[in-house]
Amino acid sequence: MKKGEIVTNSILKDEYYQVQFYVPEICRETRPGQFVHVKIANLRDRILRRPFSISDVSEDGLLTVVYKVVGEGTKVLAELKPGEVCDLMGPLGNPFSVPAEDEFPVIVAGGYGSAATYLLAERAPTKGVLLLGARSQNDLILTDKFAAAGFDVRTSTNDGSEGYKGFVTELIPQVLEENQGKKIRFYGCGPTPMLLALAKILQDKGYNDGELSLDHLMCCGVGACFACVVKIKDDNPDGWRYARTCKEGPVFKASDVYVGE
Amino acid sequence: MKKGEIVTNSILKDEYYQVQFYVPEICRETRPGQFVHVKIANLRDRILRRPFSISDVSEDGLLTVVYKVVGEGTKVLAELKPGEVCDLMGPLGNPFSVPAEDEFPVIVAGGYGSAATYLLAERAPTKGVLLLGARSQNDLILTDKFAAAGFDVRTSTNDGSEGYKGFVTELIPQVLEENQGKKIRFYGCGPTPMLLALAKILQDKGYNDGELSLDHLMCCGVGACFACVVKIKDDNPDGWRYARTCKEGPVFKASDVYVGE
Amino acid sequence: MADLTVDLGKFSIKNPVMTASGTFGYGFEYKDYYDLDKLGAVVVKGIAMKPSHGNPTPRVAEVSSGMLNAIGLQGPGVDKFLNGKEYMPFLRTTGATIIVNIWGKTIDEYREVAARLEAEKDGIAALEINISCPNVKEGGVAFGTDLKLAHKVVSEIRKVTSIPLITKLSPNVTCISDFARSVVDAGSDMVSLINTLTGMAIDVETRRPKIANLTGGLSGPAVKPVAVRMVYEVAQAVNVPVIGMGGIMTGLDAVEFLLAGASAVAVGTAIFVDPHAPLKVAEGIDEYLEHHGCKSVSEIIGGMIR
Amino acid sequence: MADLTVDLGKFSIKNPVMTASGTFGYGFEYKDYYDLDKLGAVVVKGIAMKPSHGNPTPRVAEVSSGMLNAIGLQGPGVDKFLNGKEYMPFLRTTGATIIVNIWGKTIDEYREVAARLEAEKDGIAALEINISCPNVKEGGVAFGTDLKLAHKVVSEIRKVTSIPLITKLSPNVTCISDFARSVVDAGSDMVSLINTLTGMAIDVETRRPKIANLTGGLSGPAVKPVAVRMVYEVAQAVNVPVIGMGGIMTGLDAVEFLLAGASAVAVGTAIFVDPHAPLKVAEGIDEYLEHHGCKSVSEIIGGMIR
Ligand SMILES: Cc1cc2nc3c(=O)[nH]c(=O)nc-3n(C[C@H](O)[C@H](O)[C@H](O)COP(=O)(O)OP(=O)(O)OC[C@H]3O[C@@H](n4cnc5c(N)ncnc54)[C@H](O)[C@@H]3O)c2cc1C
Ligand SMILES: Cc1cc2nc3c(=O)[nH]c(=O)nc-3n(C[C@H](O)[C@H](O)[C@H](O)COP(=O)(O)OP(=O)(O)OC[C@H]3O[C@@H](n4cnc5c(N)ncnc54)[C@H](O)[C@@H]3O)c2cc1C
Ligand SMILES: Cc1cc2nc3c(=O)[nH]c(=O)nc-3n(C[C@H](O)[C@H](O)[C@H](O)COP(=O)(O)O)c2cc1C
Ligand SMILES: Cc1cc2nc3c(=O)[nH]c(=O)nc-3n(C[C@H](O)[C@H](O)[C@H](O)COP(=O)(O)O)c2cc1C
Ligand code: FES
Ligand code: FES
Repeated sequence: MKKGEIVTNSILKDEYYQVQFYVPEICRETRPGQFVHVKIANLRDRILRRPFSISDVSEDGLLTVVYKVVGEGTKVLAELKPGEVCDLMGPLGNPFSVPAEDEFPVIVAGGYGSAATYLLAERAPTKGVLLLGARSQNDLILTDKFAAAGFDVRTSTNDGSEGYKGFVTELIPQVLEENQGKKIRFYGCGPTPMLLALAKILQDKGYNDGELSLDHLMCCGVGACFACVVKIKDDNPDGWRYARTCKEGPVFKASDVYVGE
Repeated sequence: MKKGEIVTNSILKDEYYQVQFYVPEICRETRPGQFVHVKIANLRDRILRRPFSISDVSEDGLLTVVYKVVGEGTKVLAELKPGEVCDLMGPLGNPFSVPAEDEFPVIVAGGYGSAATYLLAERAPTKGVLLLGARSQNDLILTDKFAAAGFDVRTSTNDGSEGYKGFVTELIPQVLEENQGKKIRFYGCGPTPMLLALAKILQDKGYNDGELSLDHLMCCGVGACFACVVKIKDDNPDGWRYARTCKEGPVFKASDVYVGE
Repeated sequence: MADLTVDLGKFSIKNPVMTASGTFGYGFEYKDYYDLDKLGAVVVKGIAMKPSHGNPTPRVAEVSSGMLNAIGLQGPGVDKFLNGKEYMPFLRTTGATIIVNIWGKTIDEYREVAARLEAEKDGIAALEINISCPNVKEGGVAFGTDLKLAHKVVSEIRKVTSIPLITKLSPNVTCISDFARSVVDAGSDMVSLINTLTGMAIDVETRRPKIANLTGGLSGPAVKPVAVRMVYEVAQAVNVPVIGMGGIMTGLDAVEFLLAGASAVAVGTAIFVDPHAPLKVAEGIDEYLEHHGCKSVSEIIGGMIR
Repeated sequence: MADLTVDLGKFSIKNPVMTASGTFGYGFEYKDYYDLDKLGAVVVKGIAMKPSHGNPTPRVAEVSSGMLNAIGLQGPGVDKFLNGKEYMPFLRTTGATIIVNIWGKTIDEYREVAARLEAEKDGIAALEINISCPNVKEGGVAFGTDLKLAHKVVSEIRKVTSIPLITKLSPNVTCISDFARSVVDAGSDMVSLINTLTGMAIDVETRRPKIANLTGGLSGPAVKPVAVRMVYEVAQAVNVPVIGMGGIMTGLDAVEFLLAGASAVAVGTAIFVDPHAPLKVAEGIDEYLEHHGCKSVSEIIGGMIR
């Protein structure tokens, strides 16, 4: 556990906020796709920690989290002022594998998925494509940051308020066509239904080295409580087992994700 | 209920703090000996209100409470900054009767009892004596304020660190002697054992118009829950009944206080 | 505004939010805060045949997200309740729906107090039989944790009164639905739950119990999950209206109880935090209904989707 | 520093603070946080004969001062537990006192898993029999809420093992002392309590239960008053060591349980807030003892003054 002093905390866009904690120890160890488990200060009668992907880390010890205000905890977090301190556990979880130089990364993200994959994009030696989907324009975040990192950003929204109107996975065929011959490697992070659809596509097309960040309601964050499980393929009679996303994930191989019922 | 914005909140002496709320509506109605029931902002998992005597009110709407940090609630209250807001119910409870011009008030107080009786001293047309007792010097508060209001202040401490060494009630005989011939009226506020001792003295000596502020752990503050009861004389076979200090008190006639087992 | 009226079979109430017995005194204490007829119903503190001192102090202790209490049913007794001006005579003037919570130390006492109220029942909408108060030595919880006694108390009361009966169930049992079925079988027109969970707190400095009575009843948000679960179980088990309570602080808390199958709710501990809580809870329910396009509160009762 | 050693009859532990089953995994998950032998004991998550998927998700929901869980006893099964390197083989290397929590769907399964562990009992200080998990459909809580079944499970296990037995009691009963007496009579060397209180929460937006399993077990500070009360009742009722738990977050919380009669305590939900919680609780007990001039923790066990 590390005490993380808040250095900045402000609106990023609409309901999305960005907070920076000063925690050099965590920053040093962070790999893309990992998360921190945060005990939000001043939470009244709520005792559990909240998990947030590490969106960025800086050399001078600032760890950035991008979060959407959805409930009690994030509401209180959004009210915290610089100087206030939260307790952070991390970096936790299995990271994404940073692509090799000859690999062309295609990141498929939804919701806060862009925050969870930014560090991956930044550290990728070859810059690729970000396919970012959301319900509507308000939920498309960090596109500028990805563009600045050299990624080709394409967006989709369910309501058509920005970019392609439809599901983000529908943008994949064109990317494949444009980048024929390249060693494409897929990464995904977003809502579970989107990731299951993506896993199916990748499994069908044989992109077995693809990596997906799956998560679920968390409690301990370290593998002890079995709250956070998702179905992962297994050779038992059922064909699947529940794997802990906090410890065995959140990043899983696309080929391991169980896409059946 | 009134929203009370904190205007000042700072250490008075040692573990005692003084907070001022801006609540003109309550100030206007307050009579000496009444209290406010405060929902302290930012209390984590504690939901009940805390009762505090109104120590002073000003014409420009400032209500002063003097409090000792004893537990979770008062600890959090001591951390609140000007601009933060608490919810106040009040003024609540039966007030002291302000003495008549020909009455010579003798206030016997212990602990925060001086805070609870200050407004009475201020409004008394004839200034009398304050007998203030405490465990030790650190707990003797507001003596200057009483002196400035024209009261003759005499102190006692259990450990002899200031004033007379012993119980405050032991100072009474001398005051009686010095003020023979005056129409002495007693007022008391402090820990229950002290008040029971005082009640016994007053009942024995026939000071039936004496008034004592008795209190107990409170919950609703308005007479609905029966949490806050003390024994008051009654003509039932037991000789006593439980009376609600928040509603029927906190100020009771000294002659009504049941001093038996 | 949605239609908040709730039909409780024997009578209707104008909105589903009552005060929980013991937390609103006899109504009189809150008369200057708002008109009592704005409430779904006023449920008064427990009334017995005789006046009663109640328990020694301290009677309450604060705990995480709640409180313990062992008031011990201090009260004026039924005669004073019927005649004292701040009790029933006052309540009759308010126009509010009045529910009288009753208790006794023996089955005879329960029956007698019910009979006395039957004789002067003008203005009394229902009796709530408290067989579940954990804080009185004799009677009380013994009736609420013994199936046969629970049945007996209710059927004896049923014999002497035609006033609608609500039986208030104890959560300190292995299977609360058994109790619900039993008291309905004995003639109870409704059930209410939960009363408090028996708990204890110790002052580590003095090493003494924080409640003079040793144990006290836990109420407030801490008990809400247990209360919602029990209301759900009971609503599945019996065909009479269920009045749900336990930790309701907001309109959305109340909605949870309604979705679980309660026809009405009561607000208790929240009143100590904010005397207006029952009215705010009713407003919160209304907002929820509007937001979800419901015309009437009855649309969501038992509406949980499995 | 005071003497924190606690004598549990069949064995001693170096301090009175254990981890509560199901909240500390198999110890392995926390090995990088501190040396496990600093704990009074490590109580592992429930082990059954067969591997088990556990319940569908969502399995947890946060509530006021606590949480609901219905993990449903996901686990590796006893073979993997005995042989998989991150389970018992790892635990044997830590030097910690290890208590293995067990469960089954039938009495046979309980007996079989106990027999398997008996056969490889090296490094196992005790078995904790979970007859009280409210989150598995078959078995589990049925045993914990039925006096005869509770007795039967424990006496069958007693026949096949000499490992000290701790029976973990359910709080979802009318009289927990009856269960304590019954399992002690059946051969249990100790009892532990409380397991979780059955509760429910509903998402008012989706109108669905927040826990896929419908109900879940309530734990955390919200249950502490109920837990302290039950520990007190049980400590009065039986003459074996009582292990108390339910909402312990600090050393002073633990002291309440010790004063109520617990010989040791377990810390559960608090571990999710702070993995170091069990160690901090032990330190807090030590500070309390020093502050009160006690040389040994045994001086305060059952030390509540009435
Ligand atoms: C590995 C991981 C990484 C995440 N990264 C981000 C991120 O970068 N940005 C972001 O905005 N959100 C992220 N989330 C989701 C974030 O944890 C939740 O939005 C947050 O916990 C909601 O807390 P709350 O108190 O506002 O909501 P409430 O609904 O009041 O929370 C109640 C409880 O449910 C849990 N909870 C609620 N929603 C979720 C959820 N979607 N996932 C997990 N737990 C939830 C809370 O932690 C808390 O225990 C991540 C979740 C996981 C598991
Ligand atoms: C009518 C009245 C007037 C008071 N006036 C003052 C005053 O002017 N200055 C002052 O310092 N104190 C006063 N007190 C005492 C004050 O209410 C308590 O010190 C305060 O509630 C402690 O809260 P806490 O959260 O810090 O303590 P905790 O011990 O954490 O509180 C736990 C619970 O116990 C209650 N409680 C604890 N101690 C007392 C107590 N002595 N009296 C009543 N309730 C208590 C709290 O309200 C809370 O519900 C007064 C009490 C009453 C009844
Ligand atoms: C101080 C207090 C006194 C109570 N007195 C009674 C009572 O006299 N009769 C009764 O049936 N219930 C009594 N109760 C129980 C409440 O009516 C209610 O069932 C319980 O508090 C749960 O609701 P809540 O969490 O909203 O308070 C009392 C509760 C409290 C807190
Ligand atoms: C997530 C979770 C999983 C649990 N799993 C088990 C279990 O496998 N076996 C068991 O006997 N108790 C289990 N429990 C109950 C705890 O061991 C403990 O009895 C209960 O949580 C009360 O303690 P606490 O309030 O400190 O958490 C579990 C509790 C939680 C919160
Ligand atoms: S959150 Fe506890 S195992 Fe993942
Ligand atoms: S505090 Fe409720 S009656 Fe006095």
